[in-house]
Amino acid sequence: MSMSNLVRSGANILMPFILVFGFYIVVHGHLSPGGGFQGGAVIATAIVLLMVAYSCDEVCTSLSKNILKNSETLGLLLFIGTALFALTAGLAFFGNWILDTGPLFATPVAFGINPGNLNTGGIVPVLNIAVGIEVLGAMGLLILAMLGGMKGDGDAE
Amino acid sequence: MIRYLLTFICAFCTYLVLTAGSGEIGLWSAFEIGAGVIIALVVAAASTKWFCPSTDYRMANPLRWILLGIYICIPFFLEIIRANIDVAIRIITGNINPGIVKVNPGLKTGFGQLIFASSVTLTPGTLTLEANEKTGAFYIHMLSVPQDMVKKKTVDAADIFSYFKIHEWVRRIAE
Amino acid sequence: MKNILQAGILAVCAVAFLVAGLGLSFGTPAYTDMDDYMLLHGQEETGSNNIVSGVVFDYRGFDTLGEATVLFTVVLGAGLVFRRLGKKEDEYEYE
Amino acid sequence: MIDIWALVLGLLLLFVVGAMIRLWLGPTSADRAVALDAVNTITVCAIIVFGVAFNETVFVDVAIVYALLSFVGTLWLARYIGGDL
Amino acid sequence: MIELAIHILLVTGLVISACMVWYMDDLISAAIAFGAFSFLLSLEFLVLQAPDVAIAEAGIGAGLTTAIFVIAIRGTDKKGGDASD
Amino acid sequence: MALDILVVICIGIGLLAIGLGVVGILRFPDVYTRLHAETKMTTLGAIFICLAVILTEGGVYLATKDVGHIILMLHTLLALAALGFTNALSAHAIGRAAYRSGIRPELSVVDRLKEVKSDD
Repeated sequence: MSMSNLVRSGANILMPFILVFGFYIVVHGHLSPGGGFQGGAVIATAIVLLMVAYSCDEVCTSLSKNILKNSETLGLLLFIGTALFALTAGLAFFGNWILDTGPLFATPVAFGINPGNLNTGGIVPVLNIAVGIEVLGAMGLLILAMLGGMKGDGDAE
Repeated sequence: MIRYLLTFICAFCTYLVLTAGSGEIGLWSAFEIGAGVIIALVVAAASTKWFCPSTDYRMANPLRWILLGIYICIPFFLEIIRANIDVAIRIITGNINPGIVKVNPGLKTGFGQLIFASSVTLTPGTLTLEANEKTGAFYIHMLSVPQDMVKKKTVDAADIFSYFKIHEWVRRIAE
Repeated sequence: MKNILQAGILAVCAVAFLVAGLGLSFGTPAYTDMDDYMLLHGQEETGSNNIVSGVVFDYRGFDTLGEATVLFTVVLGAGLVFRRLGKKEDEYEYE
Repeated sequence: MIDIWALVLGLLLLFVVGAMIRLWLGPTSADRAVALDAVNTITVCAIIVFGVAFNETVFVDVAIVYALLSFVGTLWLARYIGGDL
Repeated sequence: MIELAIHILLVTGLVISACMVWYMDDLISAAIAFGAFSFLLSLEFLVLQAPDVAIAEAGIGAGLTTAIFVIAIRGTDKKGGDASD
Repeated sequence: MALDILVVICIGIGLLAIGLGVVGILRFPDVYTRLHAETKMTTLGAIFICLAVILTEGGVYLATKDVGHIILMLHTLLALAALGFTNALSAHAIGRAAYRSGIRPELSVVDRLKEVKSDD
């Protein structure tokens, strides 16, 4: 037993927009307020929206738990890997090794108050994306684990 | 395949609206467009199963979206204003006569039922309480039930709106 | 009677808090050397327009690494706690 | 112009405090959920007004986040109140 | 003057909702009051010119915290609660 | 000048609607009637306040030709669309949940939903 079909249709329509908005916050983390943690939480809320509109089993059949687990692991690995790679460039741990060097995320930043260019920032956007992926997996798994545990507990219904 | 393409287009347009005014290509810079394409691909891969659950491409027709815009701007907005004046008078005077009635507008698709329920909730003194998916019947809580509606088993959908035939508009948009 | 007493204590606390809060001036920290440095040089050194993001991910990268590890540990712990309730005994989710 | 928006913001916050009375009084949980819904709609309005008063697009982004995400919280509450969680 | 009034109203709402979280006997009502607290806290962060923290509070407080609280309340209430009968 | 008057009128209507909504949720007797007041009145108030914001930003854009104001307008429109869409659905969800939890509309003159439930 779950929500009515109107709520289901609404959740279906709303879900990609919440996802796009979360990715927008993550990718623009170095230009506008927001960042990895906030955007990841917004994306995780899209998954939580599916869990409230459908039952837990319906979500689990189509959205595998392995995807969330792998995304969490991948985010943390990307985070540490980016930080460690600075050592090979002769910088300190967490040194900004992409700044002003390559084609991606490496345009010199314009000083002063300006709306900004997406292609700046060095490792800051990369770390943003890594943290975003990690938080998305972590929050989704947390609520999925709590829902699953509660469902097994209440066998009486 | 077409389902993924539709979700991709919706996500990409939303991203473009969010990042307007960032560069020279139209209003966008090249990197914004590239990031938008990647993000829209990810979103399409993740949410096509819910955004386009069936192979029913009725809503992909842009004419229906233009009709939806016209519907929101003219009949829906006027009904909202009239309903709010009505509810405001009832708040001030406290003269209410509530009840739950049954309406069957005969809408079959989920999107049509969604638009009709939202319209009913936001317009004239009514609130959708329950919807039956198979028969398309709505159970509506009315702030003030007229005398002739108390007797009828199923109320005609044209009676609960005042100026426009909302269910006809919704049928034209969604079915 | 007890409820009225509780509500009275609440009201007194709220009034006291408000009266104390009226004297404060928000947004003027006492020592500003560190944030002056970050506001002046942060955009140049980290390359990000959002200074908060630059501080969190560049100046204070270690802190963020710790936060990410804490979140990972939290999910690990929650999974371990709730695993036995919902799943069969032979099915291990988090290892 | 900023004075007008500040006045509007003050009135909206007054309404929030008014809706909070129902949050305190409400006899059932459903009444409190209704009051919470009113509070979040008024808060979204206040954030938009605040963004216009300081001419910051970013504040309006916070309003979009709220408008989209408070729906999820309300749905959880409704699912608990309806007793089918 | 009007900014002072805004601050006072916001802090009043925060204090009222925080007291409500402590005061309510019903757990779901306390969760609802915490939702209102979260909304007002985000608005307070915006007034203090910290949109980063405001977005974080919005993203966490609007959807996820309510979900976790509701699931926890429902999960610890083994008898089914008074809401389902 | 005419634009300023229009903006003030829109703000006035919006504030009046939201204030009446708050009075309504304080004054009406049960959950369903309170839902009526809350949903309709606050949504109309939000619509008119957003309209005032859009008119203001449009006027500033025509005066200064700065694209940032157009962006603020677009974001306000998105927020308004999200608000209207989610308000109607959450009102429906709360009402349905309240009916299922056993709160009956006491004052009602007719209740077709109860007849359906008794048939099942």
